[in-house]
Amino acid sequence: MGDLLLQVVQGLSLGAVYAALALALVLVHRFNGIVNFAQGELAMLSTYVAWQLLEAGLPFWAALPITLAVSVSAGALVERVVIRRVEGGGELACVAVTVGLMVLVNAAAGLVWSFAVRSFPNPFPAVLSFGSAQSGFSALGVLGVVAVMMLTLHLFFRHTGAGLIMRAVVADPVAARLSGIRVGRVLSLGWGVAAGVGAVAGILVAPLLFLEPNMMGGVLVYAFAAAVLGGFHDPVTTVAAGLAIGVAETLAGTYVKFVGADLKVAVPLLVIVAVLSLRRGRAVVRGTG
Amino acid sequence: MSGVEVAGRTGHRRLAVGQVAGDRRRAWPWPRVTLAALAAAACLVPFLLEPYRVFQLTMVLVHGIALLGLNLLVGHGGRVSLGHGAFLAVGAYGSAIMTTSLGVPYPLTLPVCALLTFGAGLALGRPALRLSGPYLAVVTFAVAVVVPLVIKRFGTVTGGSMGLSTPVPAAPSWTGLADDQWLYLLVLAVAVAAFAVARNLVESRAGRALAAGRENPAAAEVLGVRLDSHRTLAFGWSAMYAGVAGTLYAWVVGFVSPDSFTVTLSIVLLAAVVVGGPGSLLGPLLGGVFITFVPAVAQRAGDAVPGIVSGVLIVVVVCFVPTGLAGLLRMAAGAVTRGTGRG
Amino acid sequence: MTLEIGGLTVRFGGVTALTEVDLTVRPGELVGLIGPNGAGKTTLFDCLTRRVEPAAGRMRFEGAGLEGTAPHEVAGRGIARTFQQLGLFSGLSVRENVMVGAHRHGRSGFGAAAIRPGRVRREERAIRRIADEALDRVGLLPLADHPAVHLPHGTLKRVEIARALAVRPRLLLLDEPISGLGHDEIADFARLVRDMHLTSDIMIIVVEHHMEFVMNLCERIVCLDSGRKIADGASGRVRRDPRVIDAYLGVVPWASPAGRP
Amino acid sequence: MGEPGGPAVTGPAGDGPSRRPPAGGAPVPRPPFLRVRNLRTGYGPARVLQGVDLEVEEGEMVAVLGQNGAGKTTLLRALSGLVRGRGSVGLRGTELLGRAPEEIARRGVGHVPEGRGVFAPLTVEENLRVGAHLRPGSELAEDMRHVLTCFPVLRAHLSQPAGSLSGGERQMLAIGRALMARPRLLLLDEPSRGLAPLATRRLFDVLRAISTHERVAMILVEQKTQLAAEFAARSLVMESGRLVTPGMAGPPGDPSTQGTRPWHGSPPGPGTWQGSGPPSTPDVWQGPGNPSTPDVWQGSGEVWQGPPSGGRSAPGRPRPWGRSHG
Amino acid sequence: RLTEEDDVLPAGACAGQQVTGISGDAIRVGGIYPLSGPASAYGLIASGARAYFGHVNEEGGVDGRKIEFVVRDDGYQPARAVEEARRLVELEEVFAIFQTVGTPSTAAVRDYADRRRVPQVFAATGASRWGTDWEHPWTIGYQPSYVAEARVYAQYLKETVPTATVAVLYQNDDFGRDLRDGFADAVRGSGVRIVAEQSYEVTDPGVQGQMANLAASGAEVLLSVTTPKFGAQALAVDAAVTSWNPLHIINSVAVAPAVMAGVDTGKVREIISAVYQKDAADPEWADDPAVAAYRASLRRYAPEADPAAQQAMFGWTAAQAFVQALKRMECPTREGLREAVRRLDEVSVDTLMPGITLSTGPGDGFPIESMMLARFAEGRWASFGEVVDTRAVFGPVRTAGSAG
Ligand SMILES: Nc1ncnc2c1ncn2[C@@H]1O[C@H](COP(=O)(O)OP(=O)(O)OP(=O)(O)O)[C@@H](O)[C@H]1O
Ligand SMILES: Nc1ncnc2c1ncn2[C@@H]1O[C@H](COP(=O)(O)OP(=O)(O)OP(=O)(O)O)[C@@H](O)[C@H]1O
Ligand SMILES: [Mg+2]
Ligand SMILES: [Mg+2]
Repeated sequence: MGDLLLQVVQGLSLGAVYAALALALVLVHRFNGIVNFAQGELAMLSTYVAWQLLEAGLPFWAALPITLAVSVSAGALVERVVIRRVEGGGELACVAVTVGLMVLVNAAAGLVWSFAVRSFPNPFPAVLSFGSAQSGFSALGVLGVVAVMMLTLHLFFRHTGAGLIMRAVVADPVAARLSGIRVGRVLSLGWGVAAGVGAVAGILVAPLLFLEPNMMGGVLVYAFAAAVLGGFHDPVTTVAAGLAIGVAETLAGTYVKFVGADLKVAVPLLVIVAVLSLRRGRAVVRGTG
Repeated sequence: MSGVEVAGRTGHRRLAVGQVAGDRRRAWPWPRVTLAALAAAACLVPFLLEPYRVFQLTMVLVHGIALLGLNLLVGHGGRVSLGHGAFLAVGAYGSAIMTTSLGVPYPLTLPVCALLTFGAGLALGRPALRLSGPYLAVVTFAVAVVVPLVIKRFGTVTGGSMGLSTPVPAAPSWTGLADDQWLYLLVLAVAVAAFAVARNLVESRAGRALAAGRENPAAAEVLGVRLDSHRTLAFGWSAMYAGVAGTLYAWVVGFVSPDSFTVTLSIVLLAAVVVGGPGSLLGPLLGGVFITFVPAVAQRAGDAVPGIVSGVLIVVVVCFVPTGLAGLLRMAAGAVTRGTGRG
Repeated sequence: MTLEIGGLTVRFGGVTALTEVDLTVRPGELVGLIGPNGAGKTTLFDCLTRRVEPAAGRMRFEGAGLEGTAPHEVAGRGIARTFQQLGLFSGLSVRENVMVGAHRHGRSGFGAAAIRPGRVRREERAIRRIADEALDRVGLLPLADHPAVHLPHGTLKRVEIARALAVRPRLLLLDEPISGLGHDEIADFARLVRDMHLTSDIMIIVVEHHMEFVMNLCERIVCLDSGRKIADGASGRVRRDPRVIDAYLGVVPWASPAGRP
Repeated sequence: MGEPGGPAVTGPAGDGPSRRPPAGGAPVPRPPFLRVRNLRTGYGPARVLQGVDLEVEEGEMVAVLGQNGAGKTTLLRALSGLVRGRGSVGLRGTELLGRAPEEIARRGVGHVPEGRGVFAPLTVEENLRVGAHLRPGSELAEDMRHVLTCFPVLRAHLSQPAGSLSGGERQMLAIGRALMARPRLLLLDEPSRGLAPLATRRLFDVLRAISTHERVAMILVEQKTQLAAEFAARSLVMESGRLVTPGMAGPPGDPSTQGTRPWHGSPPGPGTWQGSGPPSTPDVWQGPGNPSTPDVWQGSGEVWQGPPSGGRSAPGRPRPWGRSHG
Repeated sequence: RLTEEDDVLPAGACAGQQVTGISGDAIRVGGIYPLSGPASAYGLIASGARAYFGHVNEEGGVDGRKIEFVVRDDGYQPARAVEEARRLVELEEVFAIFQTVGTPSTAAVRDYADRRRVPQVFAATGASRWGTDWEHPWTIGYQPSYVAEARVYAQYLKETVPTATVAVLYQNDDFGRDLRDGFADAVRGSGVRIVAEQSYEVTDPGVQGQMANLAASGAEVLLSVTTPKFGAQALAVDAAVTSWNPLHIINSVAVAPAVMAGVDTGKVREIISAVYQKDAADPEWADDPAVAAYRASLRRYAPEADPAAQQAMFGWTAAQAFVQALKRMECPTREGLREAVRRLDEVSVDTLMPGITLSTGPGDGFPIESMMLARFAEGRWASFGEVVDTRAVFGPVRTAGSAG
């Protein structure tokens, strides 16, 4: 029983990290209507910034806000310089440009920081007793941070006019401009905030997975799964899905013998496919466009 | 009478050639001459260049074939697939297993693998194409992630992560060619056929219907286009192209392993379609050049540079030349023609 | 060989867009369909082209029910339409757009197209001929290779009409075909429609808010209001129908010929 | 830059500045509300506008007419910043050119574009709320009520996604959304397109009321020339990339003028719209000074006569349509 | 036909042998490394090797020949490795391919090297197949095979904890399987038992789940067959889970200074690994002239590389071994090199642990087969015990896939 609990706790802490990155994906999708394949790499970049600050001798809680500020502005900058140009250029352009960014950022990080594995300090107390199972990974701390982000976003989407503005921007950027919406700011803000959330995800994940330029590659797959389950829309469902995937993945390795460890990654992906094929509700848009 | 005159009369100002995708206006007045010259050059190349260059060009063609297929789906069908590396893997492994374990002569593996991947494409295409936009990208991405794992999982057949070595086809002695030259000519023949078929498809009723479904599904349907079957078939054909490319890849490289077909490959393929020019016929070839030469050339500048160069190139092309290198070429051709006072 | 619609009812959630609409159109008839905004005209077209599933009622075209027809089979039955908002394929050239319209005149699929035997080539030529004829009819042949984007609105509308003509329909549904057209073009278009109407047995239903156009062109006019048919008859009668005036026209267009030369 | 590029046009409301005393009593005459000087723009190599000059006063409604593809839409797009132009566009003295569309919108320019950009997935009510997002929240309810009285049709569809509206409803929503922002200058691209006659009339009534009571300046592109002529204070014609006053080249309705075929070829008479029937709203349908020329649309006969020839098509230019079907 | 363009010696004892890429004053050597992509951490090997070749050239080269080292990137993709190998051989006309990294790339290049008869020397992979594959004489490995390493651990356990229960965490590829299987073979018949196994994929984000599962077994020993990132994760989990405190054996591939620095090793019972080369980060070798030379050269020729990194040291040491082999060539030809690397006789290299030498011979294709155990304590690895010569203890390695 204790083993099961231990596994669940491990699964939750990993799942929380997936959820955090998934939240960033959801944000970009809601603000800009695109799926950002570079999200993981941007998060990785932010984590390196934090690492660099820590190396320079800053205390963790001082490095964190600086990192966030840098990430948010970097995200906004990327949007302004790159994404802006493909806005409305179709899905292929959007996918391609974020894929290009992914390749670029990964290589650049490798150039600057090399591909050596580095350890990253854990902001939370290392050991927590959790029932009969004891676990580090500060599972609770990670969960707490993710929960706070989720609630903030939830309230933001639900109870501010910003949600409406964002939907308008995604629906038709040109018409939104003509309504006086500063579309550029909304889009930049989306990328900025998403980069910030991604940075938090990176900082949470780095103590667990260790820091290296390819750190987020694996996480991204699971984050996609979580975001898809959340319909790229709702923060609460997304986080729930992320946690569920984390736990399911951990348990599947043990309890589903056929799956085994090799094909474990296939589990969330099968879930994506299943969910997507079940949910095929079409938007009620008439006309021909 | 010239179009310009009409344009003037009806108040139309004409777009410059190459500015939008799908522009079929002729920009180059000497297509036949150019084509003949190109064909001659392509056939002469193996006898003029060093074997390594021949090999590189062979790889360009192999990638070009895969991209032709992906372009059929992405450029013409308007559906984003991040999973075509998986079909490449199926083709390559199919050929490798057939030649090594079953002793099938290598030329036979080509049609068999083509059929195999066509079937796989249809099977995957049916459910996948119901998904819209980014979801399809995510699902195909998932496929690309899973396939190498599946290959490893069935190690008894596939050689697991160690991969499989396959014999490189030797030139028949009557030809008097070196193996490299033979392979090049073989791949060239397949590529030409693939190109011709792709052109035929695109300029056929089915190809137009596919593009129509991309641009405006509702209108296409009203005009009698069966969207589902067209899209599924397009997926099948594009998978088949990838499978053929995979088979040729196994011949040329002589070794297959799961590490050759990671997600990165799928991503690079998609990027190459975009860089080459989605929806054009020349694009895939330019994309093949991009895949093959950018890493090789950019390495000279430094270790991590290839990644940076490819990334920057993708971003720049998408942002500034949405019609890709092929569009750029068309615009240049248009400029040349105008410069020489024709057209 | 007629189009018969009986008791057609369409609901969207709680909204009833069409209520028990009956309509019969005979070959060679040119019917104007009018009605206030939101009356259900486009919805009626959507039903006929199987884009909307009616809640009740039947639709028969040339003796066979339309209900079981899949959306992509509608063109094959000889029905073509244009869209109220432009529905062009903007990534294709003007000619290709129209060639997609002639889609139903071919049979070859991917397999045949790939190897392109003589049969396919002949078919392609036939389709191209049909398309070029249609383009010629609307005077767009010189622009055939231009991409169907960034052309003036009126030109694009003509492309769409050419595309519908390329279907060679027996029932042509035109949804506001002249909106956004200049006056000349309206006249030219009217001539085109009239010509088609006079020279063939094609049934045409035109939705338009341009009263002169409709009244002059169509002998028969049907008026919908809030999903119900409120008038159906000769144009002269319908335009004096008080219900039509009330709901739609506001005033009677040239009700009295007295002041005319 | 000089103005040889085109005739400087001063409309009937050109003396507008005198209506209000200049602020601070300075002797400098107030600049017109909107002043466009030598506006040039195009797409890539294609030059569309080649030096447009235009002045519009507050509360004035100016109609822009012109041939298909003449660049009317482009003019509006340039004014609202959707395409980049050169020259100058001054709104109450501030230069608009070079500003982003959203900034221009925030300066009180509303644009109802040709493509009817409604936010398809949003409901009608949400669309309207987006339109009013710059306005104080306290006035939202009132503005909403106002717009819904202008377009009562929308009331029944408030919670319906805008994408599922009928064409005309969408059109009204687009205009309604622009009104929600209480613009000072309203750019309307064929507002009557797709509207039923009654709705068209109501729309123009509304526009007139807004322009006179709230002193909103309007530039409207119309194909229905006579309608425009009746409501607008002035009508201008877009011709080879410039705006010309039809009166200068020849009086409206005079078919003798060459080269402006859509305008002059159109039946300027309101008789087509308004018979001698119920003279309920003669002011609406009959612009002052517009002689009725009801010969164009013969309501009685079934023969399509078409507009009088000569003015419509310049000699030697084949008409694109219906040539073989005389 | 293939060698028609290659230069061959016309006469003498070595007549007919290939001399492409070697001249009186220079040798061109090519290397293929994953400088980009997922395994790019191994790119550091190239830096180490480059530094050593620079060092050698400075001292006059090998028998008067300067070494030109051409490095190409394969991104850890076998197909690109083949492409780059062809480039090196056909375009750059190198004398030999010194090092390919990783089993897949090495396997992909092997057939080509065989066809072209180009030596593919000291491939950086511990797969046991290189040493037992007599069909491809042109390819040879370098480091102790994974099987050998597994034997060292097995031997240690058999001696110290004869009834140990072992949990194995391994990477699901040839590397992980080779080591795991070697270990299972070596403990067969003894009291040491494997009670739990978990594998992970290189693409997995982390091994937390696997570790939780292994913890459930309560095994006394954890054998972590991992690469640095995952090894570090496993250590971190071990440190954090207080309810399970196994003896933590971490294979040599996973050991990296940055990794060890970040782990709260005080919470892990005991960390053991096997070593065969000197650790530049270890104060024990601070005054060692060999290590000092390494540091100095690295700073000079590959300033971007961290001297403490194992990989750099690995490259340096392997390059040194390569130079030794070059010196031992009887004919200055490709064939001569092939013979030389297959006839190493207790060749010593100064950055290997004292007592460890390179030997090959007929029936022995493994240059290094001895290792030492080391324990991690107080921030450094301290070797202990004797050098274990696995060939002497267990006999020659036999792998299922090999022909010999
Ligand atoms: N999916 C839907 N959900 C709810 N209501 C809908 C839907 N589709 C159409 N409607 C409503 O049905 C009514 C009929 O629409 P329709 O498009 O047929 O009108 P129309 O006669 O073509 O009007 P117009 O002249 O403005 O184009 C409209 O009020 C519209 O809002
Ligand atoms: N995005 C574009 N790219 C290139 N050319 C364009 C673009 N948009 C419009 N044009 C061209 O610019 C010219 C002017 O177009 P515009 O839409 O302004 O005309 P218009 O007067 O509004 O015509 P309409 O009556 O069709 O609305 C046309 O010839 C058109 O082909
Ligand atoms: Mg309608
Ligand atoms: Mg326009």
